[in-house]
Formats: sequence, C-alpha cells, structure tokens
Amino acid sequence: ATFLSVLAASSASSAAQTDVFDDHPKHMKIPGVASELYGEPSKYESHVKRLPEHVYGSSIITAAFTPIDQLNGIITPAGLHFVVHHNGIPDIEPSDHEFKIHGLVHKPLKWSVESLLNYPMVSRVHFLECAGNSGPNVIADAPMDMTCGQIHGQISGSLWTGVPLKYLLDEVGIKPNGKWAMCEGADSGNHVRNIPLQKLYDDAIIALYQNGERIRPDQGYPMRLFVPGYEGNMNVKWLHRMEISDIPSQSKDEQSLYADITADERVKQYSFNMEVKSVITKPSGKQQLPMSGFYEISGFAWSGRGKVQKVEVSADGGKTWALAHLEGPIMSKSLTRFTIPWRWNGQKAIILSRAMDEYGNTQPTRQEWVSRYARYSHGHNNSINAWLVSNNGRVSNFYV
Amino acid sequence: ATFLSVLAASSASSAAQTDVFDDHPKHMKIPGVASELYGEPSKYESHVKRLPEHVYGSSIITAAFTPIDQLNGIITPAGLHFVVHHNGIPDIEPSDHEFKIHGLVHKPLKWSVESLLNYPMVSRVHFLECAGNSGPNVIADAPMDMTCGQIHGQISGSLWTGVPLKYLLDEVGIKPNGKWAMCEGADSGNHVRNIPLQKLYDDAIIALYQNGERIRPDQGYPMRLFVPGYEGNMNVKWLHRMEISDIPSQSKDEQSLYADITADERVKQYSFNMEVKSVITKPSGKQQLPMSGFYEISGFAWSGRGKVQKVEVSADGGKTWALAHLEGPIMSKSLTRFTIPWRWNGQKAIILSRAMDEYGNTQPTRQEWVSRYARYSHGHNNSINAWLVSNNGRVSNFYV
Amino acid sequence: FDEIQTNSGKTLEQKEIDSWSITVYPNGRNLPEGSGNALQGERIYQDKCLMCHGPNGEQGVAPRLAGELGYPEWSNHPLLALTVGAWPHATSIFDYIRRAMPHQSPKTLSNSDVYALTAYILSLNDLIEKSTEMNRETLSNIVMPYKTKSYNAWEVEEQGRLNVIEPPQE
Amino acid sequence: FDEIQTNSGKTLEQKEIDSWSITVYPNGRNLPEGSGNALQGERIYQDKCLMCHGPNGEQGVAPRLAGELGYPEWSNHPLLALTVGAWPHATSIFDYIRRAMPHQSPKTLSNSDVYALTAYILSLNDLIEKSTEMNRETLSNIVMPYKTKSYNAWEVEEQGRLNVIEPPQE
Ligand code: HEC
Ligand code: HEC
Ligand SMILES: [Ca+2]
Ligand SMILES: [Ca+2]
Ligand SMILES: [Ca+2]
Ligand SMILES: [Ca+2]
Ligand SMILES: [Ca+2]
Ligand SMILES: [Ca+2]
Ligand SMILES: [Co+2]
Ligand SMILES: [Co+2]
Repeated sequence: ATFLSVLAASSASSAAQTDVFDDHPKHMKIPGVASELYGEPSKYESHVKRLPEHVYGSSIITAAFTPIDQLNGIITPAGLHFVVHHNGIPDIEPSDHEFKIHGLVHKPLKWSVESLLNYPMVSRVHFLECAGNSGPNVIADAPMDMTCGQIHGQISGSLWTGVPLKYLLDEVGIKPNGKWAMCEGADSGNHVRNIPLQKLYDDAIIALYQNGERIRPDQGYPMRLFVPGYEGNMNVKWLHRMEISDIPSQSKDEQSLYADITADERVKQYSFNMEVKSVITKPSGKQQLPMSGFYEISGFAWSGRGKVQKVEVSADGGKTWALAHLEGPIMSKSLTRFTIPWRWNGQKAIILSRAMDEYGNTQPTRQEWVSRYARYSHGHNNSINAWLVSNNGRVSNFYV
Repeated sequence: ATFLSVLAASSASSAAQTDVFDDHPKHMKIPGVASELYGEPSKYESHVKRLPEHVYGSSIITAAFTPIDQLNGIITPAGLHFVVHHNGIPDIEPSDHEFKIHGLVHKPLKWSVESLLNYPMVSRVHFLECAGNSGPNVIADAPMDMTCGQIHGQISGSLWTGVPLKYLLDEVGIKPNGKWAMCEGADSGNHVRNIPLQKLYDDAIIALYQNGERIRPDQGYPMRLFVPGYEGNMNVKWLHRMEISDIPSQSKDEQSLYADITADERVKQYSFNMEVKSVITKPSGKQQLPMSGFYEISGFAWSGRGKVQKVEVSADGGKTWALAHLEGPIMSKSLTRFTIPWRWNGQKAIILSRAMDEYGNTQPTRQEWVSRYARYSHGHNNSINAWLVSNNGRVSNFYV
Repeated sequence: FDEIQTNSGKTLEQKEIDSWSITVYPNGRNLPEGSGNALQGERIYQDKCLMCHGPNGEQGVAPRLAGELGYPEWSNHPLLALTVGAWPHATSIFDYIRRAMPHQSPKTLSNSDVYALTAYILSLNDLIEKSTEMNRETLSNIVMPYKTKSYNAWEVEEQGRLNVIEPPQE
Repeated sequence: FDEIQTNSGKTLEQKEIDSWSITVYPNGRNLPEGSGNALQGERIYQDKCLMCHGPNGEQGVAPRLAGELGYPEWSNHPLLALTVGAWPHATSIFDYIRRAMPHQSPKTLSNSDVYALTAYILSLNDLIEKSTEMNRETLSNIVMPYKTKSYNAWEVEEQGRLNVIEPPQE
C-alpha cells in the first residue's frame, strides 16, 4: 500500500481542531506537493523574466536582457542569461555536430561532441557582456527612465566548464605563420569572429557546461567558444569550425556592428576587451524605497582584463566617495559583488559607483566617454553610471 | 513593416543554390527560433533530470537526487538541486509569510519578506548535503550497481545570497541564558531543527537568493535558513520562526532520523557537520569508456568544516596515490572540483579518491566507517568511494 | 555611509507569540492543557493512524512506533530499523504528532487527542499502563529507556564549540 | 597518471575542408568562381532584398547598404547610422551575403548571384559602374573609401599583445 491509496479516506479526518492552529495559514495545514524532476521558480516570481528587445523589427534577430535589478550575487541562472542572436537559435542534434580545425595547421582534425566530453576540462566563473550593453546611456541625450536591466542587462555571470582550446590547437599543430583563428558558428548565418591565437592559447575554452549543466541551445548547445573578458559577440555559439590564418577574415560584424566609430569618424576594429565597469543594481531605476532609513547599496563590478581591485560609491552625486565592501571570491574577468550600508535621510540623493581593476584601469565619466566616439556609436560604454533617488524614494536613471 | 509579414513571401525564394552548401545541415540553412523569456535546457538533454526516490511509500515525503554524473563544475542548476521534503512543498505567498524571533530575547520582532529583501546581504558558494547521502554504500553488503547520482546525489552546490542572522539576532537582543535557536519551517509538518546560537552568529544566513535568482519553492521560497557545512536537514526551508532557548527542543528528526546509532546502539544526537568527503563523478557508475586511451578523472570534494586542502586519486585500487589538481576557487564549505589526467590501458582498474580538509581531517575507509555504527545506521557516511572499470570499459560501484 | 546595524524589525506582540508557540521542550515547557490515556488513544489510532503505522505501531509502511532499535523481522529497510521506542524524549512524541500527524491532514487533532495518542504509543512500548493519564505533568515525568543511551555530539565531541581543532596557521 | 596531451581528434579530409570553407579573406583568398554586375544584381535585389533594405539600400528596416556614416534623414536609430558604405573591406560584403542573406532563407543564392548583389551594393555607393563585372579578381581589387579610415585596435592600441600594461607585482 502506498499513501496515495489512503489519501482520500483520510482527508475526511476529524474536525476537532485545537484553537492554537486557528491563525496558522493554509499552507501549514495541507501537505505540499512533490518535487518536479526539473524545478522551476516560484509562480510569485513570474515577473522575473528576460527583457526582450527588438532589433530592426526582425523576428529572427532576437535579443533579451537579464533583469539584473531582480537578481543578486554574481551568478545568473542560465534561464535568465542575456541573449543576442543574429540568426535565431538553431536546433542542433549533438550527433549532427562536429568541431573542426583546419587552415595553417599540420594536421586538420575534427572532434565529435562525445569525444570532447571526455576531454580534460577547466571550470571558471566569468562574466559575459555584450559590446552594446549600456548603450542607451550614451545614445540618449537625456537619461531614459528605464530599469537597470533594461539599460545594463546585457551582462551575466556563469560558471563555464569546458575544454581549453590550447589542447586542441596543440593537437592540430599550428604552423609558424598562423596568427588568427576564424571562428564560425553553425547557425543559419554562420556567425564569424576572428580571434588572435594568443588569446585562444591563453584562457579560451570550448564551453560544454554552464552553471553545472550542459549549455543550453540559447547559449550554443552543443558547444560554444568562450573567450574570457572579450566582448560577447566573440564567444561564438554553436561553434563548429576554426580556420587558422595569417590575417583576420574581416567578417560582417567586424565591419560595423561591433566596431566603434570614433569622434573623427574612423572605424575602430578589433577592440576586444570589455573594460572595467560597475553598476549599482539595488536600489536602481524604477525601484521605490519604502521609507527613509537603513539600506544596503549593492551592485557588481567587472573587468575584461582581470580582477576588480576596488569599487567606490558616492551618495552625493560624486562629491565624496567611500570604499565599498567586495564580496568574494574576487575572480579574474568575473562579476564581483560590492555592497555598502547606507542611511537614506529621505532627501534627494544621487548614487554612483566607480570601479578600478587590478591594472589600475578606471571608468571614464559619461562626458569623457561620449567625447571619444561618434554621436551614434554606442559599443563598449563603460562610463560611470548614476541613479537619482527623489525625496519620495523613487529611483531613476540619471546623468551626472 | 516587420519581417514577420514578409516571411511567407520570401521563403518561396530562389532554388539556384550553389553546390558548396550541399553538405551543410538543415540548421545552417533555416533561421533558428527566438529566445524564451525564461530559458530551458536542450531537448537532447532531457534525460538529465532529478532522480526521484520513494520514502515509506509516501506521496507527501518526496526526495529527488542530483544526477551529479551528468554535471560538471561546482554549481548545481537550481532545477537539479537535490531535494528531500518530509511534508511536500508548500505554496507560500510572500505576503502571507513573516519571519519571527522570540523566546529569550529583549525585543521579540518580525520581518516581512519585503523588508528582509532591503537588508544587507552576503553571497557565498556552499555545498548542501543530506545526512543520508551515500547511504546505500554502507547499508548494502555488496556494492549496488547504481549511478553516481543514485548513490551520492544528495549533494549540490550553489551561490546562496541572503541576510546574515547575526544582524537579526542583534536586533532582537539575545538574553544571557539564550544558547539555542529552535528553527521552524512553515510547511505542513512545521519542520524543526535546533541550532546553537554560536553557529547562527558565525556564518548562518536567511537565504533569499540561490544562484542569483530568488530561491524556488522547492528550496524554501520565500526564505530558508542556511547553515554552511551542517547537514541538509538543518537548513530549514520556508523558515518562519526562531525561538531562542536555553536548551534544544528535541524535535522529531533529532530523535531518530538524523541521529546516528553507534555500534553499541547509543543514539548520537546533534552531530551537525558534514565531514570531509570526495566522489569521482567521471568516470562513474554505469558509464562506459568507449576505448582505451587518454581520459580525465574528475570529481568534487568538500568539507563542512572549511576548505578542501588536497585530494588524492588512485587508479590501482588504493596501492598508489597521486595528487589531483584542484580547480579553484577553493572556498570554505564549498564543492571543490578536482581533476587528474589518466591513461586507461584497457585493463581492469579500480579508481578511488580521498580528500583532506584544511584542518587535516581525512576520509575513513568504508570498513572503518562501518565498524563505528550500527549495521542499519547510515547517516553521515563520508567514507572513501571507489569505482571499478572493467576491461570492456564498463564502470560500476565497488567496495575496496 | 554607516556601520551595519539593522532596525526594520516590527514588534512581535505576546498574543502573536502565543498563537505560533507550538514547540514543546523536553522539560515539559510549553505543554498545553488537556489529557488522555492509551485506551482513548487506541481508538483514535485505529481510526486515523493504523492504516500507515500498522497494528500496535508495527508492520506499517510508515515508521515503527514501538519496539527496540534494529531490523524488525518483517522488514530490512534501514528506516524501519529505527523506532519511536528508542526516542530519548517522550515530549517529542507529543510535539511531533500535534504539528505533523496524521501525515495527510496535520493539525487536526485536539490537544487531548494528542495526549491520548502519546499515551497509546508509550503503552505500546510498555512504558505506562493503558489507563495512565498523560497530561502536562505526567508526560514530562516519563523517562524514555534510551535517554541514558543517547548523547549530544555537539557537547560531548565538539565541546560545544564551532571548532574543536584550531584553524591551521597560514 | 600522465601529462595532459590529448589525441582523440580524427583526421579532417581535404574534401571535407573544401565543403565547409566558405570564408573569404580581404585579400580575395577563397573567393569562388562566378561573376555578376550591378545590373543583374539590381534585379535580384528588387526581388529578394528590397523588402527589408529599402529602395537603393536605404529606408528599409534592415541595415543601410549605401551612404556615409551618420544618422540618415529618415531615421535616428543608432544602428541605421551605420552603413555598408563604410565597411573597410569589399570582400566582407560577398562573404556575408553568401552565408547569411536573404535573412529568412540564407545560402540559397548562387555564387554569381552573390557577385551581382555585391556589385549592385558597390554601385549604390558609387564605387563601380553598373556594368562592371565583379568576380574573384575584380572584387579583391576594390578599395573601400573607409579602408584608410579604419584601424585595428588590437594591433594599434594593444600592440598585438594580451596585456599592454604589465600585471601589477603581488
Ligand atoms: C497517511 C499515512 C500516515 C498516517 C495516517 C499517520 N502517519 Fe504518522 N507518519 C507517517 C509517515 C510517512 C511518517 C514519517 C514522517 C517523516 O519522516 O517526516 C510518520 C511519522 C510519525 C511519527 C514519528 C515517527 C518517526 O520515527 O519519525 C509518529 C510519532 C507518528 N507518525 C504518529 C502518528 C499518529 C499518532 C497518527 C494518527 C493520528 C499518524 N502518525 C498517522 C505516516 C502516517
Ligand atoms: C527579411 C529581411 C531581409 C531580407 C529579405 C534581406 N535582408 Fe539583408 N539584412 C537583414 C537584416 C535584419 C540584417 C542585419 C543582420 C544582423 O545584424 O546580423 C541584414 C544585413 C545585411 C547586410 C549587412 C549589413 C550590416 O551592416 O550588417 C547585407 C550586406 C545584406 N543584408 C544584404 C542583403 C541582400 C543582398 C539581400 C537579398 C539577397 C538581403 N540582404 C535580404 C534583413 C534582410
Ligand atoms: Ca514543470
Ligand atoms: Ca540529424
Ligand atoms: Ca559602436
Ligand atoms: Ca518554456
Ligand atoms: Ca494569502
Ligand atoms: Ca543513522
Ligand atoms: Co515589439
Ligand atoms: Co515508486
């Protein structure tokens, strides 16, 4: 007998209940439900979703941002990791996918998904940021009233596990004149980015797992390239081919979309690193402080070049700054959470954060950043961000 | 116009296709689909699910293990975190839940979920392990042929973010004779565990986020207690009440289920720490090595007392041992991934791992462990685990 | 910027504390009014408990309520090697039944029902007579046979400290 | 236990390499046979491209294929401030159309179609005459106006090194 069979009989049980349980809510009186085989968030959190964006009105190009203002810590659940797809998410059967290296190599080789799963792997916590993240704050002349996720949500953090590229490059044997790898995805647009072999030898991996489980279709299943600290677009999803070359192939995205246009209208190509940056997620745009009193200011900082060294926070529009607490572990090219206690006195306040990385790199002001680029150029914005807290506790996007 | 409207017209496009694309699979020719607002794993990974267990044939008590052999890294996706629920998963509206502290305190207080969300928080990567994990390997006289997840899958790792208990304990003010906290959940059985205040002041948190997002119903939504390194059952889910006391209340689970019975049949209560342990997840039970050659042995180690100091691996049944590589970051009371390259010569091999923590604690052999406890007692098994690789590459559970 | 000292907790009134305080302590603290004996308990048991816990607290699919530690003849399930008969504290039986049983409809028993069921389980374990009344007073005086065979590892092995072994020097 | 030296890659045959090698390089390497001019391209464009990219490569919802950098009169969308007219390399136009366009049915054009469409886009940008044939040879000789205004930050600013700034001393 299992309890399933006695359930009906027993629910017609005694009603001689003692008074002490009168105030106890229903969920303390009725047994709960069983676990799902693959769990899901609470239905009371169903507002926490990716924030979709439309690009060129295309139904194929899809972008969706991470609601970073609704989250905490330095890991983004895979289901909420931001995505930008120029050709949609392909449906790839693992048996229908091979990874190939050819070009300036001694032995062109290919690997099945299965064989790479048996390869030696590393696991690293890294951020991934789209070059276009925080674009609205340099494009718009006046600050737009949006949430932190809507403005800055093209950043996420994950534990990425996979095979270091260096093993595979050694297996094929690079010829002396090989300097670049043309990295191609198996999506319908065969997305291409060219990456210096130096970087691939340094810390790039073929990522097979994200946050412990196999990467999902929207992250490149069955495999993606991961180049820590480099702009999101270079982390080629559905990676299926690398052609080793002496020169970059100059792909579509390297001509315009992921190039920056300088103030004097030169086309700056191949700026790979996402530079040191920080953003306060709490409190942030469109949030509401219920009353004056004690709060925590919390956010994260990161640098595509290495570790975050320090984060400073100002609550008076940048006049004075205080050192925030860095919540460890502080890892290279990873989100680093910072916190600082704050007593809000119920008056208008302007809160800002600025980060420095281990190389001493700092964030420019918005004004400095904007002066460097053409008015419409908006990639790689790592300038200092600010939020205005009004005297009624409403938080909104602000330019200092 | 959006592209949606031109899709139909255009798919009737030219068929004058060039030869070069003949061998390209369908997914490189047809645009992919858009992103989901809350993403999901690949349909080709649908076998990667929690492994449900039946306890007393109850439909209310539900347990489901993490398929750790299918995963990698040190983070478990929340949807695959192991669960054990004695009274099912309650459906709790956040507005229907308060956290209360009373008993031996100066000012009994309560907090709404909303107000705790505005409190200062910390984020820590920690393991969570059920006291009953790996039970089959001490209960069964001969090794059972099961997967690593089926035997050892009551362990998971997450980034937990929440409010340190110490702030709340200071807010209520503990009276001098307060030594224990009776911690109660808001499930239908009002689960209770008693915890020394020392621990709560040290590193316990009210966890509000897991792996970045709000904790899910099956992890205690809207809040759970997290006591790093202590047995899973003490991390009271749906936490709603703490009563500060001079003595523990001696709850049901403290009488039997989570007590260990010693070899001389004494009832050992209140052994909180999950001791140092390790398990090889790859290769592991029921897996198959396709052919002799180069492999990576990979697994994780942990200790409820602090950091993992070292892990040694043997491939000859324990005759010789080699130091495994520890994949950082090495964090206190956290899963720590270890890896070691291995050349399988196609002959029978017995692989084992043993860990040491920063205090010098080590894992007992199975024989040592079993000699300490009553034959049916199976909680807190941290003995050394082994896998047998047969000469045809079949991997199975093994006792050394 | 300030030091961290939180202060948003709201006062919890005595009335509220009373309404939530269902936890009973081994010294009898917080045991409620009411009483019952094993004869009364047996009837309730047959109606509401026997289907899962079996006749005389044995041979059910649910935990054993009587007997000694060790595999019973009729099962080699490790969870059924355990038994309420080996619980160190009798108050825990009352506390648990009141909050959690019957499994599928908890918190539906009156305090006197719970006393009666506790008395019945104690009588199944030969610890009291069937007619002995259990209440606040008498229940707290029961000494369970395994009381002296139980020990608190936190106090005995850990010396009531977070770390018996000193952290290693860096 | 061994050093890490992997060896499970399988030989990739030349035939396979040829079937996957669709990437064209700025020096014209890997440009295929075939040819086409803007007159031919214009007809294909009107049939398969105009609906998204607009007449003369402007005023569509999709990227601008002609003109100079900067907001056009008809849009202040930052993505439409960009234009294929400002691409540093003409071969990239061929490469991208062949692999990815038309957006909803990529890889359906013949190589000659792609040459013709590339020719049409170049003519829209006043870089060639409508009758000029584009093929392997002629396409690789096109010098885009922004070629001299483009630079490689990896080489110029990073000096082709992973870290221009030395890591700080511990
Ligand atoms: C529908 C099945 C079912 C019914 C009816 C039921 N129980 Fe239980 N009982 C269980 C299960 C299952 C457990 C184990 C709960 C757990 O492990 O959390 C349990 C546990 C107990 C325990 C603790 C035993 C231990 O070792 O953990 C006691 C005491 C108990 N029940 C008494 C009763 C009484 C008294 C009644 C009737 C008023 C009753 N039960 C009715 C299923 C049932
Ligand atoms: C259904 C709409 C649609 C059709 C039809 C279409 N395109 Fe496109 N085209 C796009 C979109 C959207 C992009 C941007 C793709 C991206 O950003 O990844 C694009 C990009 C391009 C680009 C690169 C522009 C840039 O700056 O990124 C070229 C060149 C191009 N298309 C040429 C063509 C040609 C030639 C045809 C016809 C054979 C065509 N397109 C048909 C929608 C379309
Ligand atoms: Ca579901
Ligand atoms: Ca197929
Ligand atoms: Ca730009
Ligand atoms: Ca879905
Ligand atoms: Ca309600
Ligand atoms: Ca036990
Ligand atoms: Co829309
Ligand atoms: Co079953």
